[in-house]
Amino acid sequence: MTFLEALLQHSPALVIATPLLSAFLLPLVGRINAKVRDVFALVMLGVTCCFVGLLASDVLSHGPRVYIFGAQNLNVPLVRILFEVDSMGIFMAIITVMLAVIAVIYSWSFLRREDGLDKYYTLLLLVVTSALGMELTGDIFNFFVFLEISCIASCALIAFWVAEGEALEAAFKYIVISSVGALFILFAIGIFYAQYNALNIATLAHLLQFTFLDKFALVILLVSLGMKAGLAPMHMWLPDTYGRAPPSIVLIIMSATLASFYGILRVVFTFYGNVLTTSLRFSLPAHVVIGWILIALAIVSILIGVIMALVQTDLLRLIGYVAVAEIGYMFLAIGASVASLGAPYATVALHGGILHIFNDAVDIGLLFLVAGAIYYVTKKRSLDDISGLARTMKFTTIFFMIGLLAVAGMPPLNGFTSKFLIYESVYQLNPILSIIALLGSILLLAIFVKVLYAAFLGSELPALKGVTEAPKSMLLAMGFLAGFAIFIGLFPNLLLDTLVKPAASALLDHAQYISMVVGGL
Amino acid sequence: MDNRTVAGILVFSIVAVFFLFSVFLIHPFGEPGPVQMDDYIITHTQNETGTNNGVTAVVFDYRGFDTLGEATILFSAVAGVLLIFRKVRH
Amino acid sequence: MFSLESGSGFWNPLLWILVLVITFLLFYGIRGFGKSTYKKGTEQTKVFLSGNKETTPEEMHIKASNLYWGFTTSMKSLYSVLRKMHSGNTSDYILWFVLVLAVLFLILGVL
Amino acid sequence: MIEYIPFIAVVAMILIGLYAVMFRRNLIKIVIGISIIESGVNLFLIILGYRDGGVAPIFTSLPPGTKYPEEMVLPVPQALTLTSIVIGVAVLALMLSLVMHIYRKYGTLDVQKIRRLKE
Amino acid sequence: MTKIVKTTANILFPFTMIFGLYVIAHGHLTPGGGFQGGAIVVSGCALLLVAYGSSWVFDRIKDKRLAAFESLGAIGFITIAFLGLVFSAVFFGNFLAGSETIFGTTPATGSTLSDFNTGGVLPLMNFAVGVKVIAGLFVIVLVMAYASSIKELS
Repeated sequence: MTFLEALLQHSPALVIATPLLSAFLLPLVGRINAKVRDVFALVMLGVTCCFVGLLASDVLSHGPRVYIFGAQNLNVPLVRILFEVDSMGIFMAIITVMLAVIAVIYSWSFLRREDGLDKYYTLLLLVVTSALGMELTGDIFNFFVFLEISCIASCALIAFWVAEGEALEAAFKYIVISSVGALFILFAIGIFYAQYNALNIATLAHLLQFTFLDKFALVILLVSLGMKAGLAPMHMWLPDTYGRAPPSIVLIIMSATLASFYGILRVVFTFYGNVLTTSLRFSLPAHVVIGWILIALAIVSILIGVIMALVQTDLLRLIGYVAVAEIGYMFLAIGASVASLGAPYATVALHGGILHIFNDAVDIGLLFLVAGAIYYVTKKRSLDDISGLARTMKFTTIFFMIGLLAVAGMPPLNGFTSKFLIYESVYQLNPILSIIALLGSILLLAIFVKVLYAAFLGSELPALKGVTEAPKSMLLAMGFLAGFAIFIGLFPNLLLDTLVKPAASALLDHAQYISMVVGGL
Repeated sequence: MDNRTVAGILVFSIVAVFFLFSVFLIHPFGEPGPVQMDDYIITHTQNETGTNNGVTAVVFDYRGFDTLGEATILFSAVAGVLLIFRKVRH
Repeated sequence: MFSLESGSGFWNPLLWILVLVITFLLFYGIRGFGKSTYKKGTEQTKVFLSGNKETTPEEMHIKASNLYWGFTTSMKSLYSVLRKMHSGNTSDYILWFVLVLAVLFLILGVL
Repeated sequence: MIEYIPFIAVVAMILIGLYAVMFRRNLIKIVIGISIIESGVNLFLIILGYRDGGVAPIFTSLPPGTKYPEEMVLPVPQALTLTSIVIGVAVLALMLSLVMHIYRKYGTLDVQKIRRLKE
Repeated sequence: MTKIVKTTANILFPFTMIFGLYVIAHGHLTPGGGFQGGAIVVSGCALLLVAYGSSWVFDRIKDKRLAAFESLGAIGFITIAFLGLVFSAVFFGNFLAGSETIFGTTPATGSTLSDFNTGGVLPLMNFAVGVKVIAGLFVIVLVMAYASSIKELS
C-alpha cells in the first residue's frame, strides 16, 4: 500500500481531524505571533482542502466510501461510529471549505484592528469542522453532536462585537433557537433508538417501518432542521444573526446553515427513502404530502424574504432577508422533487436545488463581503447614511453588481442557471409555483436596484469624503467569489456534470447508501 | 388574554397531546425492545476493550468519536466565554 | 456541451452572449446617427427643469428608506401584519417553531 | 399504565421547559426552561435503557450470580446522556454569560424589552 | 467570607481534590471518568472561589494559563486518537488493549476484581479529558465569577 493509498483510506477521518487539531493548537500558536497565527489557520484549511479534494476525486470515481472509527471491519451490530462519504456529502464539504478559505482571507484585513483574534480563528475552525462533520457522518447521534458544536461556536462568533448590545441580542436569540431545536432532534434520536436499537443512519433507514412514531420523529426532524436552515416562518433569527455578526463570519455561519439544509435532504431522501412511497390514508403517497409541506413552507419563505427585504434600510439585514428567500428557492426545488418522485422532472428539480446550494453560497456570500467592505470603510450600517460610493470604491461596485445580478437570477450569471432548472421543473408540477418563483426573482432585482442606487450611485455625501477602496485581501476574497459567479454562469455544465449530477443520483439511490453498510455485514 | 397567549396555548396543547400520545407507543419502562447492539457491547466489553466498565467502553472506545466532539464542545464553550469576556482584565 | 438541458428546454450562455453582443453592436450603429449633431458645451447639454433652478446633488439624492414609497404604501396592510409577525421577541420565535410543529403534527397525524 | 409513568414525567418536563421558554419574560427563566427541556430529554434517553432489576454494566465486583447481558442495563443510552449533559453545561455557560452582558447593555432582563432587532 | 467558611473550605478542598482525581484515575474500573472527576475537582475550586472571592483566585491563577492547559488536554486526547491511526491503522483504534504492555492486561470474563492495569488507551483518554475538563470548567467559572464581581464589563 503506497502512502497515497493510506492517506486516501484515512482521509474521511483526516478531513475532520486536521481542522480540529489546528483549532486545538491555535491558542498556543497565537501566543507566538499574530502573523504566524493567520498563516497557520490558512495553511491548515489548505491542508483540509487537499484532503477534501483527494476524497472527492475518489468518491466521484469509485462510489461511496465508509470509514469506521476504532475498528478495521464492519461487524454484526453496528456499535461503532462510521463515516459514510457519498457524492452529496462531498459536494457540501467542497462548498464548506471554499467558504472557509475565503472567509479567512477576508478576515486578514477586515479584523486587523480587533482583539481576541486567536479565539476568533479557533472558533472559525471549529464551525468549519462541525459543518464538515455534519456532512460526512453516517451516525445520527454524531450528527447531533456536530450540530451542537456548530451552534455553540457560531453563537460565540456572532457575539464577536461585544461592545454592541445588538450583537449580544442576536447571539442570545441564536443559541436559544438552536439549542431548543437540537434538543428536539435529540428526542427524535431517542425515539429511533427505542424502536430499532441502532444509531447508524444506514441501518435505521434499512429498518424503518413508518409507524406513527417514525412520522412523529420525521416531523420533529423536519421542523428543527428547517429552523436551523432558516425556513419561514421560523426564519426570524436569520436576519438578526446575519445582520449583526461580522460579515466574514456570516460565510461560516452560512456553511453551518447549509449543512442543516443538507440534513433535511439526508432525512427525506436517505433516512425515509425506503418508505417515501408508502400510501397514507386517502391513498395519498407519503412523498406527495412531505413534498407539498416543503413547497408550502418554501413559498412562504420566498415571499416573506423578498417582501421584508424591500423595506429594510440596514444593508446587512437586508441581505439576511434575501438569504431567507434563497433558502426558499432551495426548499421549493427539493419539495417539487419529493412531491413528483419518479417523474422525469423530479431529477431536474433536484439538480436545480443542489446547484442552487452552491450558487446561494457564492452569491449571498459575495453580497455579504461587499456589505462588509462598505461597513469597513464607512463604519455605517444604514443605507440612508451612505451614497455615491461608486466614485471611490470601483472594484467593490463591480463586485456588488455581479452579486446583484447573480442573486436576482439574471443571465448569464450563475444564479440564473439553477433558477432556470427550478422554474422549468416546477412549472411542470404546478405553473403557479413557477410564477411565484419568478415574481420573487423580479422583486429581488428591485431590491438590489434600490441598494445600488442608494449606496453606490448618487452624489457624494460630505461625511464620506475620506473613503477609500477596501484593502487588497478583502478585494481578493470578493474577486474569488465573483469569479466563481461568472465562471459557473458561463459554463454551468462543468459543475453540473462533475458534482451536481452524482450528488443527485447519490441522494435518489438510497439503496446504495444502505447497502454500503448493511450489505457489507 | 391577547391573541398571542391564545394561539400559544392552543399550539402548546396540540403539541402536548401529540407528545403524550407518542410516548405511550414506545416500549414500556424496564422492557426494552430490540437490544442487539447493547447486548453485543456488554458481552464483548471485556475482551475487546479490556475494561470492566461498560459505559466507559462505550464513551471512549465504541463511540470515542462522539467524546471527541463532546470535548470539542467544551473547548468551544471555553473559547466562546473567553471571547465574550475578553475585555475583562485586571 | 455548453448548453444546459432541463428536459423541456435548454439554456446556452454563450449563445446568449453572442446575441447580446450583436444587439449592442446594432445599437452602437444606431447611436452613430445622432452623434454627429451632438456638441459639448452648448445649450444642448444644459439641464432643463421646466424653468426651475437646478438643485445641488445633495438635495437631488433620494434616501434608501424613501425609495419604493408607492409600493410600500399600497401594501400597507400586508406590511403591518408582517411587521407584527417579526416582533423580535425570542419567545415568539419559539412560538412560531411550536406552531409549525403543531401544524405538521396535525397534518401527518390525520393522514 | 404504571410502567409509562417515567415517560409521562419526560413529557411533563419537556412541556414545562417549553412553557417557560414561550411564556416567561425573564431571560434567566428562559435559560432555566431550556435546562429543564434538556433534563427531560436526558431522562428520556436514560429510561429507554433500563431493564427490570438490572445492575450497572460494570464488571468490577459484580454481585456473584448476576446473569449478563440479561440483568444489566443498556450502556449506550448512558453514554449518550453523558455527552448530552456536557453539551448542556457548555450551552448553559455560554447563555448565562450572554445574559450577563445583555443585562449590562440593556439594563433589563425582560425579553419583551430586549428587541432592538425587529422587523 | 467569614473565617468559618474559609476554614471549612481549607479542610474540604484537599479531600475534594483527591476524590476527583480518584474518580478520574479509576474511570475504566468504577463509575465515573474524566468528565465526572473533572467536575468534582472544579467543584472544589468553586469552593475556593466562594470562600476567598474571585479576585483573590484571579490574582493567583491566570485564565490564559488555564486556557492553554485546556488546549493541551484536547491536544492530548486527539493525539491518542492519532496514535491509534499509527499503531493500529485506524483512527481511534485501541492499540494498547490486549498488548500486555502498559494498561494492556485483558481482564477475565465476568465479575472480576479491579485491576488497574487494564483498559488500553481508555485510562490515558480519561486523564486527558480530566485535565481538559478541570481547566475548561474552572476557567469558565472563574471568568464568570470575576466578571460578575466587577462594575464595568468591556
